[in-house]
Amino acid sequence: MDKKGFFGNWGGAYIPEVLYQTFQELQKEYDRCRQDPAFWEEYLNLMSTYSCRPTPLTHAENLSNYFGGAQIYIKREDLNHTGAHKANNVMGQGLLVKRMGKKRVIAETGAGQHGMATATMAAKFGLECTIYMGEEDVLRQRPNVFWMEKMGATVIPVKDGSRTLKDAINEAFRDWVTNVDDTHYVFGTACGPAPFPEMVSWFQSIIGIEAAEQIIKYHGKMPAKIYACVGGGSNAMGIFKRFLDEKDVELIGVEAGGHGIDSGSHAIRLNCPDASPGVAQGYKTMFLQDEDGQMKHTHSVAAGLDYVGVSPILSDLWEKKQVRFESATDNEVMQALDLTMKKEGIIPALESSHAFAGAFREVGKLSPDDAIIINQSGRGDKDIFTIAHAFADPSWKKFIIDRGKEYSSK
Amino acid sequence: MDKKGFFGNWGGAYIPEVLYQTFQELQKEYDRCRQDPAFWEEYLNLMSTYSCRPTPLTHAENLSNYFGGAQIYIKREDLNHTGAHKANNVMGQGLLVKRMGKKRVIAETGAGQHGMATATMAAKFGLECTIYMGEEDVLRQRPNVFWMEKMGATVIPVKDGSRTLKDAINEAFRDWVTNVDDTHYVFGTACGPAPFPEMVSWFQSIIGIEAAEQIIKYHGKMPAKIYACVGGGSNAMGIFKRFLDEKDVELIGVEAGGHGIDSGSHAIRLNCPDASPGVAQGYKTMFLQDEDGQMKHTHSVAAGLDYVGVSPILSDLWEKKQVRFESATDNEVMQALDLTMKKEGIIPALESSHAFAGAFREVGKLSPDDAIIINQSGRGDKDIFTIAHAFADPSWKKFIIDRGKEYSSK
Amino acid sequence: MQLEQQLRDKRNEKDILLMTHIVLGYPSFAANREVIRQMVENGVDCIEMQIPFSEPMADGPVILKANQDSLAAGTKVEDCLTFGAEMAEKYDIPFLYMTYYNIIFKYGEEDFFRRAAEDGIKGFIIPDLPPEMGESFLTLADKYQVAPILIFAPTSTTERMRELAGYGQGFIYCAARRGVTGKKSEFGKDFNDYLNRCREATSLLLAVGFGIQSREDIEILKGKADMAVIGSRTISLVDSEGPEAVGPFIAGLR
Amino acid sequence: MQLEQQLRDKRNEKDILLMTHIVLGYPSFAANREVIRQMVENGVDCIEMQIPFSEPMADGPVILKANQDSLAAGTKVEDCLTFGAEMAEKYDIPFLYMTYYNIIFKYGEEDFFRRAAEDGIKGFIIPDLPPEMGESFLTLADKYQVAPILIFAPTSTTERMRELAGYGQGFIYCAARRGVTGKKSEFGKDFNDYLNRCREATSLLLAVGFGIQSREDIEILKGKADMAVIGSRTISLVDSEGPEAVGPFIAGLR
Ligand SMILES: Cc1ncc(COP(=O)(O)O)c(C=O)c1O
Ligand SMILES: Cc1ncc(COP(=O)(O)O)c(C=O)c1O
Repeated sequence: MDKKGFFGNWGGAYIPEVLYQTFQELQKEYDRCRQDPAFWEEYLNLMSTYSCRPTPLTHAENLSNYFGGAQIYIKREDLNHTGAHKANNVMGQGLLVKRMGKKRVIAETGAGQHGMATATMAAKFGLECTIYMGEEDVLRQRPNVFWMEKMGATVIPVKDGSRTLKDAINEAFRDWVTNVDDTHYVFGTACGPAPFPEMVSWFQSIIGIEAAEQIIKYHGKMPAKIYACVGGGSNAMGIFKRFLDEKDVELIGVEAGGHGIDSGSHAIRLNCPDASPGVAQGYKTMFLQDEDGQMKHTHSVAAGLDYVGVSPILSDLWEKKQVRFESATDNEVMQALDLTMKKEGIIPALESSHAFAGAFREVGKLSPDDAIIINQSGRGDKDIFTIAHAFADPSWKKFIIDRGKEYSSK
Repeated sequence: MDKKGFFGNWGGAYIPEVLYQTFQELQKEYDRCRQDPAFWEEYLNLMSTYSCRPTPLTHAENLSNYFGGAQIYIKREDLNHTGAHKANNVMGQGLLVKRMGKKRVIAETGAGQHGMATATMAAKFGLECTIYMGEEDVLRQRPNVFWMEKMGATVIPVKDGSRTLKDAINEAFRDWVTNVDDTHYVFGTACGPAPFPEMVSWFQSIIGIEAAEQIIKYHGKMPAKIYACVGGGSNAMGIFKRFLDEKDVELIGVEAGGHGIDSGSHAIRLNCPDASPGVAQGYKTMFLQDEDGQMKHTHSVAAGLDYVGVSPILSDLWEKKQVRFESATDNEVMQALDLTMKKEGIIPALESSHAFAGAFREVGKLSPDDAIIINQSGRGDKDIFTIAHAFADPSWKKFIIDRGKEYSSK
Repeated sequence: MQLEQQLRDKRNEKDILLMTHIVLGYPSFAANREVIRQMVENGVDCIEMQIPFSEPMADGPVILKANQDSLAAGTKVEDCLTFGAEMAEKYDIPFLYMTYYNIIFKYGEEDFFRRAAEDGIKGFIIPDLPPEMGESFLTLADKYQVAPILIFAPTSTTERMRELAGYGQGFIYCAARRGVTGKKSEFGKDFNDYLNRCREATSLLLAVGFGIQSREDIEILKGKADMAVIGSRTISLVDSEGPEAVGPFIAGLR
Repeated sequence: MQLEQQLRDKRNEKDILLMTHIVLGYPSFAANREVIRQMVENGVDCIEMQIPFSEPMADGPVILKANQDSLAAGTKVEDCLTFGAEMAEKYDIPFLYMTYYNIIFKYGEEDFFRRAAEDGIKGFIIPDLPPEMGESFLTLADKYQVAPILIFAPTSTTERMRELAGYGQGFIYCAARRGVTGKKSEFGKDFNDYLNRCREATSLLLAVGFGIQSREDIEILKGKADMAVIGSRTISLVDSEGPEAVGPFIAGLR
């Protein structure tokens, strides 16, 4: 990151003046933390006692045999407290908030995972908490809303725009500019104004640091390829960062192909004619926008990937060809999820299933002496309403119908 | 355990003759495993790469301050793969099954956690899998059924008797006596015929072994008290075992008080006039039974505690006063759950919340220099249907009604 | 007279004996009474009366349901014992109790033996009580001269059969196959080998049960076993055609 | 004539100037036309025309909705520019564009400046473009003589205000409070201290916006600020009473 918050041509901090001081303070505190080894120690300690770090690296023997190519290893961020990598970032920012003495946190959430993680952190650190969530996502992810509320957070459904993640971000910014003095905005991914992209990636880098040690221990050498799904880009940056300088490790980001790249109904921001450079939500990156610069509607079966922008760091790595980008359609993703459940007894989140789908396409071409790592950013059991729906499971439907009737009749 | 499988007056193996050989082989294999340090190594390795062991011990600072008594530590079995301690037992038995060369596993399940864990293990080990689940529990725990099926297991709703855990166990035994040659019955708790109580406790003892190390590391000395909920008794045995010889550590098992000990609607097997010694489901223990020896109906808000029997090892420890038994009512449990979510951002399973409720009652009387450990046997987000229902959450109800209508109209 | 002797005497007269099974209190004690009358009148040699238990883990769907319905109708152990005494008094064939161990354990083992002996019951079949768990049970069986009927299974090794035979009295109950009561069994080569092994392991009479349903089945058993056991079949028959169908059915079996 | 000079001249004649705000294409360009006519006829001194953007993160509910409805009705940037040119041509007061940076960035920064300059637009207000991010923007503003209007916030330190003032031209837009457009502001002691700090930091004219809604509000600003900005209030007015209500409202403000 340069002094203005750019990564090559991307990034920056396009923020309203009212936030200027707050960003100065945030940047200063963040710089202090980065220079203070005790901070990282405190972070590691928190993550290993409150969450489950280091998370395991699982050798997926059955899948490896099934494809007959490289050895497949799965980095198990699903085993984090609250069920996804989002906890890494949130807990880190929680420590920052404590240092800055703020009393309230706000956050946007798409899949609900980041909202869950933030509500959790707020409960643990005794902070007030408000979560903004697109109305459509509130519907898709009702269970998460229930838990956030139970943990004491206020969840506000956002009814503007496409009623998904980007609108929740706008609304969170509106809150922040209003309550800037006592409030910290816990940005949920490696996007937004600097220093968020770098800071979030820093907290998430724990994933790759662990994975590097683990793959050497189990496999004896660096992996050939690493796959991660890319929504905002935080889990991808988290696992990629440590490997950026490893020449022989190819890094692959998998975006949400939705109904297909030609359908106009997807969330592919890189390698896609529907996307172009833009500035929104406080930063410059590749956005899905029209020729006027208006943001487009996006679609993915995975709420957490259903977003118009992408980490400026990833746009930079894309431009510099340090990371390859692919996409997987909703259908491919459901198939990859199904296979992973049946073969390994592991339920990746729909978001993470994109990384699996991307990897499954290619792994057969590698040698059994090679290894690949798939970053399982979260667990899928949170997605029961979406997954059971997508599989059109009849007994699930009957169960819901019956429950609904029971509630209606009272 | 004596040669006949007894712990004091309790236990044994009251099995049909057709299973005799199988139990001989099981016992032999189990003995071999216990004597083979490589087996435990393999087990630890599996649990640390596929699940998330060692699971953390979390210092619950907010709860500790709230009660103003001992330091509360929470052993985080909820962070296991599949979300509960059940994985420990199941993965261990999976390794045994591999050694015995059987191709099929069956299991009973109440809360669905043991079924989930078994279906998971079967997927991972490439085994055929059938899960027996009381029809009432199928209704209470539909999401678990969905996932078990997705992982390739066949889930059979049991419509006999009280349609809960004990009936699922009977039905699993009926399957086993029929398919004894190629099938292993993965018993889910520290009950059933010998060697199950001891074997399950052995696999679960990993909890207490870790907890002992962790509490010394964080707190500098042994805890004053340890709390665990008691359904069949496996998570309790798991954390207690290591501490049985520590004279200054008091061990407390918390049973399901349901609507109260005088209501006839509970699952209190120890210290309760409704219970007496009996022999059923293959072992001798304290059962909730009538004067004729017929098993009574039980009730708990937590499906996993809703069981007529209890580990014979715990009956023995109860009789010898090495473990104290308490109970918590459904209401107390919901309150403890609520408080834990709000104060710590942690969602214990309804089962585990019994241990919290038991601890909360007493912790204020201890000194802040003391520590207690609560075994959080599982995570509560699986229980969304039960918990949201129990809290009578209006937006949850609306959500379900709307979904139900949507499904009905198609 | 002891159970074994009683049966041996009968066996000397017939090429195969018949044992039948009822679940007490199902569909009612009145029906039980009628069914037993018809059984005895049609030449049944021995009757096992199952005292219902809430957890009949070794029973299949038919008997399981009968257990549950009987209990749901309010059947008590005391009712069963009173009825058992009445039958033993009334008819000249041996009556046995079949039940799960908890019923006896909870009643008080010695009290239960004393009562059964006084009431003229000749033996107990307890499918969930292997001899290893039945030390006091076996001692009391001796003391009260009530035969402990032990069970052989196709999975039992010859060595194990010898061991079981050492504890058993009255006769040996050979389960025709793996599994629970009620399903049809196959009587092929494996079955014959199994019965041969049973025969070699003990000099006690051999009863064969589990899935015996017809005259043909019983025909096959002749010369191989001493007694055929009809279980679920009569319960289903009473369910579908009423108690009066039992007599003709039994009469047609041999 | 440059924006600053134009406004200073007017300021010499009035004790406070009035700037109003409209969202282009909302509820329609026809309505915009009528509203602007009434504004100009009733003495408004400067008008900021907001080019709608899909992500108006600094705007409150009223303007947010106006942005979204305008876009939903099909408003294009080109339509806005054509309309802006028409207004600047027709009326003798200065017109500004208010929008978010992406609109300019995506159009092509230099093309956008050239076009606006040609069309007679006097300045730009871009709430998400702090000077640190606007190097090329500020250079082009100089080149094309379109004033970059910078924003002071109550959270800005005096040092920061000086820095901003160094980049700003035309006037300084002082946000009356934290938060987004549309809500009422308090004009207490803190507000006065804030305006004093603004005054000390720059010799540019000071406009005050955010929550100015009435004659009373404007009365309070007299002597403290040079220009009052009416934003959401007129949009709400048009929504509820139609464009014809704007004239009387403006007329009653001073
Ligand atoms: C499980 C999971 N994976 C991935 C993502 C995508 O975010 P990111 O690209 O920042 O990792 C989300 C977002 O909510 C998520 O919940
Ligand atoms: C989370 C959880 N805790 C506790 C139990 C009770 O079982 P046990 O007493 O064997 O630990 C269950 C049983 O399903 C469970 O799912």
